[in-house]
Amino acid sequence: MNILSWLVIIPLLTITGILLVKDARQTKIVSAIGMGIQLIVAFVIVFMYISLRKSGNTDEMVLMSSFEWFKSLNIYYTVGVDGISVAMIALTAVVVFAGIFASWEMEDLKKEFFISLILLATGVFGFFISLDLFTMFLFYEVAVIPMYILIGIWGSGPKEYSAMKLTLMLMGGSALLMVGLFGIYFNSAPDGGELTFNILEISKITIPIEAQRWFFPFTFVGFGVLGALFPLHTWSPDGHSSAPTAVSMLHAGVLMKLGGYGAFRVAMFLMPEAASEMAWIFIILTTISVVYGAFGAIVQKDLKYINAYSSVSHCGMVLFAVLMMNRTAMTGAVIQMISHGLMTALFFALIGMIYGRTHTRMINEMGGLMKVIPFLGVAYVIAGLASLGLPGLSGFVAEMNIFFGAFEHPDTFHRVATIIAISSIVITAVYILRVVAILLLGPIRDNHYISLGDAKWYEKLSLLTLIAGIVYIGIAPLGLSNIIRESLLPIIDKIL
Amino acid sequence: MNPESFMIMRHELVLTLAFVFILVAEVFTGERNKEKIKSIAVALFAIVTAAGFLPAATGSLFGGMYEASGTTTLMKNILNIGTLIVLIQSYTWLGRPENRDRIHEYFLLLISTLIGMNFMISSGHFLMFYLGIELATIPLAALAAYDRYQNRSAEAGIKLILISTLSSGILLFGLSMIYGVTGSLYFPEVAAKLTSVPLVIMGFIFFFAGMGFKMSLVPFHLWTADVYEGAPVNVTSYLSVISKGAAAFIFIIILFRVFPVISMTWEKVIWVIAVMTITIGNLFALRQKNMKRFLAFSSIAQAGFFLLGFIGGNRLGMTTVIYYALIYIFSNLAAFGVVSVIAEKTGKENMDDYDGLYRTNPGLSITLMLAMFSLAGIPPVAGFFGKFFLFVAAAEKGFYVLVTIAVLNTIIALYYYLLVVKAMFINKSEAPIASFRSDFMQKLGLAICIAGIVVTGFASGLFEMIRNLSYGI
Amino acid sequence: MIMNSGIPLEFYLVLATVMFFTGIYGFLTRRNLITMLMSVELILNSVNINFMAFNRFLFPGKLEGHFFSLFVIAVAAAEAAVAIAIIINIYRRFTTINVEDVNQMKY
Amino acid sequence: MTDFGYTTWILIIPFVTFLILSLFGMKLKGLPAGLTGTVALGLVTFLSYFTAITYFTGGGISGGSFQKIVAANAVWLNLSDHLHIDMGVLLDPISVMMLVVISTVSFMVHIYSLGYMKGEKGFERYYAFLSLFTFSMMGLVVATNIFQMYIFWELVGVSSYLLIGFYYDRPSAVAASKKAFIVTRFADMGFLVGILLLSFTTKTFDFVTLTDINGPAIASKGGAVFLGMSLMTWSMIFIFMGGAGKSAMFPLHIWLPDAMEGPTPVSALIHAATMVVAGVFLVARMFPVYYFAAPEALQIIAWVGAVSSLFAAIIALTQTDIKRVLAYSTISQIGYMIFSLGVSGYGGHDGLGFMASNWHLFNHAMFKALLFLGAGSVIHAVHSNDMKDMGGLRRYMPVTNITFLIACLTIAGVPPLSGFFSKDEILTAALHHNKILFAIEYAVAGLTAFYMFRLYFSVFHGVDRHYHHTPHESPATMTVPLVILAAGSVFAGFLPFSSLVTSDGVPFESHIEWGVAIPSVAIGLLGIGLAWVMYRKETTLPDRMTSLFRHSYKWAYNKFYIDEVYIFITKKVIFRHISHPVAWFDRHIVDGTMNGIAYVTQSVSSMIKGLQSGQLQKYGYVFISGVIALVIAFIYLVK
Repeated sequence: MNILSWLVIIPLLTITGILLVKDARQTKIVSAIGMGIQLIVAFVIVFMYISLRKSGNTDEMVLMSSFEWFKSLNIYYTVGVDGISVAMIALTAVVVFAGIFASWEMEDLKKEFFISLILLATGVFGFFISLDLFTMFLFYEVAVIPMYILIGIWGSGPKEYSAMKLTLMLMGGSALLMVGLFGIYFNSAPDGGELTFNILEISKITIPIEAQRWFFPFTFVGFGVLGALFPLHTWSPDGHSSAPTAVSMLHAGVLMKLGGYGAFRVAMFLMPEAASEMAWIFIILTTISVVYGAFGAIVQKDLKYINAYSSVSHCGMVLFAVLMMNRTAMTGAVIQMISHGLMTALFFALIGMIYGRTHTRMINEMGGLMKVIPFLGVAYVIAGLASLGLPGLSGFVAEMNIFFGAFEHPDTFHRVATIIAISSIVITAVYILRVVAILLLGPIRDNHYISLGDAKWYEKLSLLTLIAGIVYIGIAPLGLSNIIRESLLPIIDKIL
Repeated sequence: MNPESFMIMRHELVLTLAFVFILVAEVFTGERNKEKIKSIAVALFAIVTAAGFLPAATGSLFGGMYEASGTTTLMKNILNIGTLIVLIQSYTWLGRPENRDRIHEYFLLLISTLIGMNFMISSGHFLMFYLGIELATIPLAALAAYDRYQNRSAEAGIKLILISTLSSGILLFGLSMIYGVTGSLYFPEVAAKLTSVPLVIMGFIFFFAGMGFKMSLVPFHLWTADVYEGAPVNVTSYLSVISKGAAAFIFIIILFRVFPVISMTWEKVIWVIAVMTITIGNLFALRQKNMKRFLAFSSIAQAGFFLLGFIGGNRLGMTTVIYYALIYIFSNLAAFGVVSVIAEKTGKENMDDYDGLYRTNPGLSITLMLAMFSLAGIPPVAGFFGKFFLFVAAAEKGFYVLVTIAVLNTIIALYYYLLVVKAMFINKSEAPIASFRSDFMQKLGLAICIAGIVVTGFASGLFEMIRNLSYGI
Repeated sequence: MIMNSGIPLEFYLVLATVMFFTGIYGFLTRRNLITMLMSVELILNSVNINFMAFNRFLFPGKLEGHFFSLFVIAVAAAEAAVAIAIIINIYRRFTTINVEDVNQMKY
Repeated sequence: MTDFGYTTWILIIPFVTFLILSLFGMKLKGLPAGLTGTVALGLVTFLSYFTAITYFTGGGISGGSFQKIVAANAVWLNLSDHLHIDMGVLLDPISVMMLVVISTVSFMVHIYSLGYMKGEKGFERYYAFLSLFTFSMMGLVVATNIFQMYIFWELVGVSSYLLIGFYYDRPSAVAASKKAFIVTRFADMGFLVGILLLSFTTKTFDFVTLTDINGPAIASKGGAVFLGMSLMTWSMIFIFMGGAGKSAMFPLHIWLPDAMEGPTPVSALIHAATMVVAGVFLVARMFPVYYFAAPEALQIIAWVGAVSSLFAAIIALTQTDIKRVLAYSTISQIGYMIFSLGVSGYGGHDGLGFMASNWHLFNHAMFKALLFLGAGSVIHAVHSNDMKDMGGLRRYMPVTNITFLIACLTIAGVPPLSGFFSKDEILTAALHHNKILFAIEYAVAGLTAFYMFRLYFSVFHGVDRHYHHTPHESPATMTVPLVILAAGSVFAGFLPFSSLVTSDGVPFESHIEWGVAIPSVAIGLLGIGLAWVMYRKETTLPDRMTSLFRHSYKWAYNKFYIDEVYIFITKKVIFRHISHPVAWFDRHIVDGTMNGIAYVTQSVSSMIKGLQSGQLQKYGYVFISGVIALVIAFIYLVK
């Protein structure tokens, strides 16, 4: 069996395992082992990919395998990876692994929780390995729907409202996406021949421009909803604030990346002409996202809201970069996805852990926590610094690629947009430091907090996994960025 | 015409035999053994269903009034499977004391409607079609009124029978116009002589209204909710899947075979009706509290989705209609199965009663959740595949606006399906439905449905098989 | 052809149409379930007239219309039987056969 | 030329130290952690000196001039096909000089802190941050390309943030660190935009290519014209914005006085001697580009420097917090350096300003670090920052007193101390360039002498205050660095700077311009004299002066209300008029629309419920109407 398919099979086996075991403790262990193996497999794939490339393999996609599914519609289960998907897979594996440990102490309905969580992960993995639009879409929805249950059952606050809103908005996005996919499918053979959902095959032809004009917005907005495209981002603050820790981690960490990934792998890649025609509309929207999210974050009081708005801003940056349609910016987009995935997961993990101790997420009810929970505090500062784009941490690498890529466009429109986007790094600094200052620094606000315990081993494991990723990308980005740049080549060739 | 040629109508014959067998068995069963009839009948029907899969002859009988093809056999088999599940699900309910002395009636009425549907599907002439449709409808009214001592059941019965006669009157009036223009009632001849004149269009619309009643399309749907709510749960499930499925089958056959000439017209009619059906069905379903009524409106919306397969007049459309019907049978029967089990044990039918169900009855909750996801079209369960392909079928002919409206409607649909999931999984309840054990037949019924929901989607072979048996205009 | 001097087809059709709409009017306005049933019969009979007239005037060589009418009559009888049975049950349960009172289920 | 590959260790050692201290600092507890840091830094200092000596004594000379030597370089990130970010070590006179400055001051501070920070909670954290800072600062000065510089630029920013906020349970420290980071971050945004514009115009980040006067960058003269200036000029202005932020030039200076909330040795290292001169270093590094391709930008730089130096000097007159006086003095002195670059020419004696600026940077590092460390010693003794709580300390703290006095004399430009020489060269360069600017700087020299001696006399002379316990001289770990730095301040003036650090690498001879020197010494002495009169003894003279200049005093005392302007912009404009509305808009308009859609759907659902009336005849009515409507629609309307 193709190693990529294991990425889907292992989670399913893990779920089966969870169904078979008896108590909560075993559930945890099975989940951890399953996702540990998944992590290993993901990295094996990364190394396989690298060695394949080293050995001179220049195929657009490697490790491909394909078998027929719905023959008459020419639907295949086709998997394959390039550098971008490999990177996303590694990210997902890391975040899921961290997520399992971040929810180590989940109490209510533990089995169900882990099953839903891993099901979500299955969808995400499947999405990233799919080369067939049908299976891609299928996995996309598989990834979205467990969110409802996860937030609804284990969430907090107005969880039912948030869960419903999130699910409906995301599914609304996927509904639009579906129409877009139909448009692509039925225009995938303009010169006769068989219609196909296969991305690689569609990329070889040019979809008629009239069709592109119709279906590019559907596809892009469809994915954009998940990528928190203004003004369709409002599920994000509510959803994230209500979701339990691991779910926020996975959702902001990897699920939102499906939007960005899809936006360029499908919308931009297959319909580049319409994309370049309409890019300006979406550039305006994403620029608004970037700045607006950041400004929105400044005045929030709930930690999760801050981070949710911050995600709007950062994910807006991803789409912004994708729309710039050049290699540098797109490299930045991918790195930004990974970077944001790691750091936002880190943020949400930390917020969950802090909440678990203080039972509040309101920053003005906390203060001086650095003294009592230094490990969490330092991790929070690291996440914050990554978020505001400090060199040496992942966010910087991504942002620089994005800004320089965006600036390659010589016209005023793109440049003004870029400079507006750049201003977000200052605003980001403002809200990050504001939170750090209020939450962690200063005198201890409440005497209850003096006796709080610092991170437990599983929490540390979860956090360190994520921090390791952030620091690795931040310090030695060359390997990652080269993998991505090289994989972007066919995409760029197609787009230009 | 030799005796072997009657084997062409094997499905109907076998059903008739079963019908007679049950009738006779009832006569010869003693008062104390009446209960046994249900076992016999279910077993018998299982055999009938299995027999349906034996290689079947194709051809036509009675000078073309009756036609059997691979397509019709497939449709009949699908209906058989659905009916079998309904019977299995009814098993426990039939054991109730007030039903004891008329168990056989249930089976007889049900099987006769099925015979009617089979004839309807196999008809090659409007007379056969009319007889089939009446045979499929009139006993249903009796079934709807089966709970003699329930006001609601009686009300359901009268509403069904009166609207149904009205609709058949209208349908026939339409047919008479078509007859007036073409001078024939044989499908091929009508198709050949049909022209796009106003009288034909008027006739078609009258005919459409009659079929719209059977499929409960808006605005001919208003009986649906009341009848579904009033009728016994198992009858409702039969009504909502088998009766509706059969109507969809014959409707698509007639559209494709008889009315291709005026396809430009019926595309538009269907476009309008589909939008109305999906939207109105969804809007009503939003506010329902009674599970049966809720499922009624949901099934109205689902009927609208069927129309997406009709509209293109393409082979893919027919394929997906049949495929989706199968999936819909499993999904809806799973939903009704759970509702029936709970109604059986506790007498509760309201959504609020389901609060916190997962904590007490996880199995039922998961089944219902899968059913809801399947109806909503959420992967990886089968409903996703069915809906996706229906949309593909409509998109193939360029009905993108319709598809867009439909997909946006799926969001509303998702909302109310999730309300059920929410009730079971998320809502807390002071007094949840107590934990109970379902009996074997209930479990069996649900298990078949779950297997269907899970497997049908992935089974591409099934889809291909259906496609091979389908045709377009 | 046969009855050139007799009543033309249009007259039959008009009669049928009038009957049809009378039936519908009755169905929509009569409050008594039995009367409603009768109205439906009126509709069905208008259909019969249509079939007969078309057959007789336009396609005299074949008998499809006539046979169809016969079947419609038979089926209508069956329908009426079931309907009346249910109406009787209604009367038992509701002690009325006024259609407006039979509205326990709505919205 | 010599192989300078070993210079990478100058970066690696502090980084490794940082890692060790931050990961295992908890285990090292206290002194061992400090010693680890100090020893490592000793090593770095040794390497730096070794490098400097090798470089200046021949290792860096080729063809009679000092060359730019790329000692190490590796690609760190590919941005596009022609742009790549490298990490490496570039040695040229200014970077080598900076290595010496940084390592010296940093080493002194390391030693000093062993005493000063003894027993503080977070001692190991402190040393970890110091190592991080040293690493970043070293990386900044040896950067081979402007992007590497930007990276380390950000890193010094964060080290500064961490160190200012070292006492993180003090709200004032937290606020100060936040302010410092955000203000410099804002400036860095300009830097980044500048780099973007620059790289777009020149297609390179590399300093060697950029500053090559025959190279493509300068030759292009900078692309399209925008608002009357070339793209290159704009980019250089933006880049200078970054420099101005870090060097606390007006109007981006507001963070520096607040940054004094950090531990005093940190102020000495970061906010006096090294990090804050990064802006000067940046302009010096890009000097050929400024000079040849963006002369307008250089003009702006000169004015910004001059205004800042005057402005800060005036404020310094009125402050009473010892560290704040020093902070404003730092702004003023950096203004000097920046100004000096602004008025410099290029090549040979024309580049006098360039040379003077760097020389002053060097001297300033010594004496300002000395001043801060001395102030730290004082604060350590009296546990207060306020000059009003000090007086007569010369009797208790002889070493501190002497070294502090030397530093004050140096900054006042009294010959033959180092400050005299560099200040003289700056004024000479200014005189040749622009008379108005010269006048300003001349006045500033006098003001400087005055406020420094105001400080000195109030602290070490005058009457004793009521001390909680008798002040005593600091331990040797603190006094030894003072003495060493004092020696540096005294003798640095005798370095042959003009034959080492010049604008084009070619050595030249510089002479003291007596026509400038004598008046400047005179005005310095005048300032000292005034201070003597006013502050040596407790008199009412200062109060009378104050009331005489009541209004201007108030303005200066309140730092010309610049802080208030910033607060207005952040609190009122950004928070109240942008962020709150954005948040409101998001909740109520954008989200409201989404909820509104749901609400409308629900309402429509309720509105049409009457359709399902339960009345059989109504159903029939709808049925028939539907049929008729369809018939009408499709026979008459739709053809």
